[in-house]
Amino acid sequence: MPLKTVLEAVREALFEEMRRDENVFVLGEDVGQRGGVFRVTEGLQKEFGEMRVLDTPLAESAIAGVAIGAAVRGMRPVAEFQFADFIHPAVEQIIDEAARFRYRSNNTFSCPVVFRAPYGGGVQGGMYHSQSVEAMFAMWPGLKVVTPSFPYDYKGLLKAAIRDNDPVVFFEHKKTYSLPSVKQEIPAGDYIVPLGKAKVVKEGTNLSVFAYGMMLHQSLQAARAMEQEGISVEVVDLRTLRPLDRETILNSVRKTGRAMIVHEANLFGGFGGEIAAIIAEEAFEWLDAPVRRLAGLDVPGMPFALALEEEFMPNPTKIADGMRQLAAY
Amino acid sequence: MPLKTVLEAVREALFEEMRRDENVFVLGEDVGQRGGVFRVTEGLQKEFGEMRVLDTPLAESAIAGVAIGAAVRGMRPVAEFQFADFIHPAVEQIIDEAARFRYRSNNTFSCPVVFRAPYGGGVQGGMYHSQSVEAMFAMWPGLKVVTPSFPYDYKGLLKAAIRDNDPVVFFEHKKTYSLPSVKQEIPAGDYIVPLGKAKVVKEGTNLSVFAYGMMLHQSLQAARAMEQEGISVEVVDLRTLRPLDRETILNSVRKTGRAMIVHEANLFGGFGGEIAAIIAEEAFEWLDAPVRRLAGLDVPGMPFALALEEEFMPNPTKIADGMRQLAAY
Amino acid sequence: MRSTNETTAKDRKETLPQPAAATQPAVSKWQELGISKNDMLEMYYQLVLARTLDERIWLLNRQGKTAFVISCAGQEATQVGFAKALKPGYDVVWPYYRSLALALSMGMTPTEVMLHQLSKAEDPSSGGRQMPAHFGLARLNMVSVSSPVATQLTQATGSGYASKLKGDDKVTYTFVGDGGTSKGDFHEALNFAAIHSLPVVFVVENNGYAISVPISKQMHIANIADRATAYGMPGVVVDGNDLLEVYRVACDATDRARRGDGPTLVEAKTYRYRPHSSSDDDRAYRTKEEVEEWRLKDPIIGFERYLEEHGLITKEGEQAVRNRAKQAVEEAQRYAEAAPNPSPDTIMRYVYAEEGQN
Amino acid sequence: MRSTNETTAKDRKETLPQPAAATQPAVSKWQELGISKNDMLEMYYQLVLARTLDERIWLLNRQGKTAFVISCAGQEATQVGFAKALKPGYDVVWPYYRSLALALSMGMTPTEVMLHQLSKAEDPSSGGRQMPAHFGLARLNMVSVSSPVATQLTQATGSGYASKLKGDDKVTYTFVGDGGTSKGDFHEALNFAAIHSLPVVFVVENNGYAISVPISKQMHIANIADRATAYGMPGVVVDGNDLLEVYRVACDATDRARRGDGPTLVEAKTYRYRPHSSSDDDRAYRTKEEVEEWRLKDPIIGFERYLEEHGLITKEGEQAVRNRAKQAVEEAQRYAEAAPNPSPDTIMRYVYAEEGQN
Ligand SMILES: Cc1ncc(C[n+]2csc(CCOP(=O)(O)OP(=O)(O)O)c2C)c(N)n1
Ligand SMILES: Cc1ncc(C[n+]2csc(CCOP(=O)(O)OP(=O)(O)O)c2C)c(N)n1
Ligand SMILES: [Mg+2]
Ligand SMILES: [Mg+2]
Repeated sequence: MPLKTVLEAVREALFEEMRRDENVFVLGEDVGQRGGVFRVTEGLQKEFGEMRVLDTPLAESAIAGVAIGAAVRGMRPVAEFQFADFIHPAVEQIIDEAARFRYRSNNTFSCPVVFRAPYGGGVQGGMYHSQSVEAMFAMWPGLKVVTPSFPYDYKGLLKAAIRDNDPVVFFEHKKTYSLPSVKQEIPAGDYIVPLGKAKVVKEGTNLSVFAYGMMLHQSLQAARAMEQEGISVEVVDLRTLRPLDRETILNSVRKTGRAMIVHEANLFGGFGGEIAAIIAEEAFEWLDAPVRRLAGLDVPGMPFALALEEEFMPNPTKIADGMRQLAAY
Repeated sequence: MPLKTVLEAVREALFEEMRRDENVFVLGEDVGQRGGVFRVTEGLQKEFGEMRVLDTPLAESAIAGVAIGAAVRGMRPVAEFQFADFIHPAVEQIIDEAARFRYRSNNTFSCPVVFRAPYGGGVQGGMYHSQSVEAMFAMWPGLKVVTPSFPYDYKGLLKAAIRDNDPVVFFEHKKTYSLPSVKQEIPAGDYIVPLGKAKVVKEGTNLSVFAYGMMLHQSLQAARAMEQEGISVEVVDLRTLRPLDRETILNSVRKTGRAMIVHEANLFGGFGGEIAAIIAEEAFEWLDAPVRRLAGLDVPGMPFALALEEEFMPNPTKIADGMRQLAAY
Repeated sequence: MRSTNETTAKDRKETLPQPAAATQPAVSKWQELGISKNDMLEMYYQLVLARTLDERIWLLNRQGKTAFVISCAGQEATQVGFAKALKPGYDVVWPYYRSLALALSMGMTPTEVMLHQLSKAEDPSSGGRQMPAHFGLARLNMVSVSSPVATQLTQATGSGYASKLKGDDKVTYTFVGDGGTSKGDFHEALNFAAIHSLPVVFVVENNGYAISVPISKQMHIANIADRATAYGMPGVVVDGNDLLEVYRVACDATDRARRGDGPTLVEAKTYRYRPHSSSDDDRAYRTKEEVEEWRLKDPIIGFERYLEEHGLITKEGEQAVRNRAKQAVEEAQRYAEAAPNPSPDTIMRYVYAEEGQN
Repeated sequence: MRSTNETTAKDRKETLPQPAAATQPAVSKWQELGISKNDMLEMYYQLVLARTLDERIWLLNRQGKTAFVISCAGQEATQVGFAKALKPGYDVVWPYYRSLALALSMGMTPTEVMLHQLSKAEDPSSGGRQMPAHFGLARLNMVSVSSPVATQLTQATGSGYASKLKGDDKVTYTFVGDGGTSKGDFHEALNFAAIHSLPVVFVVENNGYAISVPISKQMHIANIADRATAYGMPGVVVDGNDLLEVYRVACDATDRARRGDGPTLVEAKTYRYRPHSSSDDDRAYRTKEEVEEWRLKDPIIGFERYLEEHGLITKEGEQAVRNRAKQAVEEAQRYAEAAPNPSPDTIMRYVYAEEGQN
């Protein structure tokens, strides 16, 4: 099996799902002729035509609304927001409409739509091309929110998202799109990774780290380095933020007694708070140390200048420091 | 001093600030001739005219954008969203624009605007007139987020918000607007309650409760009832969610050893997670019991039918139960 | 209702004379439009039923039996006219909270409306979860209404796009108030629909106010329909109180959409008689005189007069229709009042699909 | 620059002949527009400077010295024409990321641009916090640019409203691409500005594409300016590559706004020569031939020819201007390259006002 990048995994899932089900279609800015600004949708329009791979006007609320309307009619739209930063104009459609169709109609209407959005920084994207906005969506019942880390999961989870009967916000960390170190062997054919399941990607006994996206990879790197220092770190790839796999999280903390959460989004009000709160409430008796969060700095957007961007970001060194401190507590 | 309602306190702050500073102006749907759908702005247009009390078209993104543009020009706009539920179309303007002007321009531009929004339920407003969306804004650096509970604070904090040099989202719990039990004596003249300071509204020794808005009042009621059962509950009115007064929160928990957070917004991903995470991390050594969160149910909006609305909501009985359990832990 | 509509819609193209014929004095307008006498009377019944039901709901509100009312009184002709032009259960409708008369004439029963109004477990629109007037009925392809204004517009566009992808000839209709046209969604939806020539009919029920805000503070133009030129689609102004004119315009827009010629923007000028909702007091922003003036143009009285003048109904016939409506409303109320409230146990259901469901 | 502009703006009404006079052969257009020879040459310099600086920046990008470029090449005439019609530092400008030529001709120095492009601590637009081309300069009332498209439009409307509240006669200008006109903000901003007759000039730089999406997939109309009728304001199409025409239109819109007659929508038809940005590859969506065709209409060459034909410049004069621009760019680069990067210590500053600050 050839090694594939995250980007190839996402693209493969789209190709396969569009072939499998003619109700699946893709829409967004520049997704057609251009193949997406990241080239994720490259080749799709050639195979499936302009109707099923639709270049939209620059209008995010319409991208969401049109996708929702088509989903209510039984289609399976996959709407792309060019950057997660630009999903904001569609917030009303996503949280008031997509997330509520089933509940508000007492199960007589549903809205099986996927919203894809490249997120995250470390690519000198500056204040408006680096945002991690997962917490803003994970807080809404009715939505599912997916943040894979590995190519295998990107493909399997995107397929699951497209087949899911409820709306899914699918975040793709743009820095990992083509990162060679993140490549993985993935099967060419059909497989599903179920939504809502976290995965222990490295077992350990001294402390547990919970992460997703780029930070999962950096945590893993730090965790491996810790081995040499005799600190055994368990790393859990959350994969889905909503529904959150509480069981896997709590099992891990109950085993190690120490928990650390890493994300790139800024700390205060970020998704880490929810995980920390769950652990603090439900694994209280097992905790040997305070639950620690490591996250992006609390500034209004990741700055552009390299020196500032680096300062903003968690990284393997900062994560390793955190691990040491936590293990030593 | 006469007893005043929350609504009267907000209105009084607006009158006084508009008299004090001619740069202050009010805009929103129905705020002028109609005096607001809740009558908060009643009488303003008569005194200050149509220009300074402006009925806008139904266009929330424009309400925010126009306010921001005027603020950048040195005005002090107070923009009203008719219901917090309808702030969503303005999310891009509020978090990408207002919150970032100062930071992105390295302090050469600023955006002193206040966004007011009535939030919360228990008024049979149904799925779209009951939302508590504070977590969605409290997570963004650059914004300040205020959620008062008492008339005195509503007036003093709104004045502070208007005079603040940065953007403030000011949430008003609509159920408390005219609630007789929430009336308070407040001075007619000028005073300020500083942003960013929580307040211990009832001292206690067995456990600490953190809340705001309607839930603060219900927590207080439950806390008083607990006295008869010999449980001494400290109640902290958070007042401002961002910047959050960590000191007051941590002091209280370090004293009581037990913490409970109550909010009306749904639990998962709600603001309670942030408070719980802070306590779990920084008061770990002092905790005698898990940090407990009590919140609205995780459904996509508060249902309309009374029986369902009641089921959704925390209330003094449920809060009292929580207190008992926590005290007994 | 449904079969009548379908026949009409099918036969329309053949039976409808060309516009020029409209000046021929020998044929009355209703005949010219290809409406049967029965259908004329049925439309009259729908107007009366909507008004009767609406009034009863206000009464229930005053009696404390229902917490919230928002009403279509004054706007019935626009809604009944469009309902007659579309095929309920085949075409797709994205209504709004003032679409009571539309819902009824599409085939929602008064009992279904009452169950919704009283937030009963059996409420087919929302199981008591939504505010009253947030209609939705799957069997009619009438999509669940939400409260945020104008969100339905891009969704209707998406429905039109779905039809194009599926290759069906369904027409999608969506309804919005004048206020809703100020929101960005209006722009984004119409633009998108025009680009792809989608089979969508956008209907603006211009009742002169967005709650208290009059048109003059909402826009600097005389006709909302003129905005159609900004998208490259036809825009039509119609007297929303003139049922037959509405029907004519609705048929034209429908035909255009069904033929694949693309979307139309229709502006129906009308008025609401009631305050914005039971929470509103309209005396703060409009005069009694203004309301009275519009009351003189009541679409129901206008249609009654037309029926009389054309010998289609007698005074006794009218009374019979009113009685029929009253009886339907009373039965609906009786049934709905006796129906059980939603059980608190159900609150967590349907956040997501249950095992094995769509 | 500033004082020149102010004089022109003040004198314009008196010196400008009425449209009919435009056909008089005796007076050339530049004289008719009341532009001095010096100003003609200064505008030429600004065109050349913008292009020279832009080209240098692309070079720096290829050399790995700057991570991101987004350029105004091809659109300079539109921007220089508007800059000439407004009063920098008095009027208020909400630009966008393609506004390099505008910024320069308003008075931003090449060094300030370079400091921004290289994300240095001294970068006056953002202190290195924003991507390049996110201009902003307080002393010029040129407001900080963000990346989300079209958010500036309602803000400019708010600025116009501020002027009305303050009773000043400042005009607010805002610039946006064709792509940005599809977003709801466009609709909401223009509608609001029209209702209140605000002194705002909305300028659309229509370069035919929103990244890869051509106009035909963005809208179903021929001219974006036609959208003005949907709001009740004048809409003007202008050849964006014709500096003098742009200036004429900009003056008209400015006068109208300054007089209190309200907003104008101007659509300048133009083209970008470069890919959307340094991250783009335009060969995926447009042909070399198309780019070449537009290269023939290069606004700088066009203006050069005009200057020559009217005896305002010689070939040597042109070379001197080019040299001057090159020198300015080189100095700017030298200074900026040597300037320090932002210190990581500063990252937490200015999230909120610091003690005692505004
Ligand atoms: C996005 C949004 N903003 C505000 C509101 C509050 N609101 C409900 S109806 C309404 C006025 C709507 O007026 P119009 O569109 O003319 O419809 P009408 O009620 O007159 O039929 C307003 C402001 C809302 N429901 N949604
Ligand atoms: C709200 C939003 N959506 C998407 C983007 C990504 N994006 C940046 S520029 C652009 C195209 C803009 O085209 P246009 O408005 O025509 O301006 P041009 O670049 O052609 O001058 C897009 C889609 C963005 N910055 N903001
Ligand atoms: Mg209206
Ligand atoms: Mg463009």
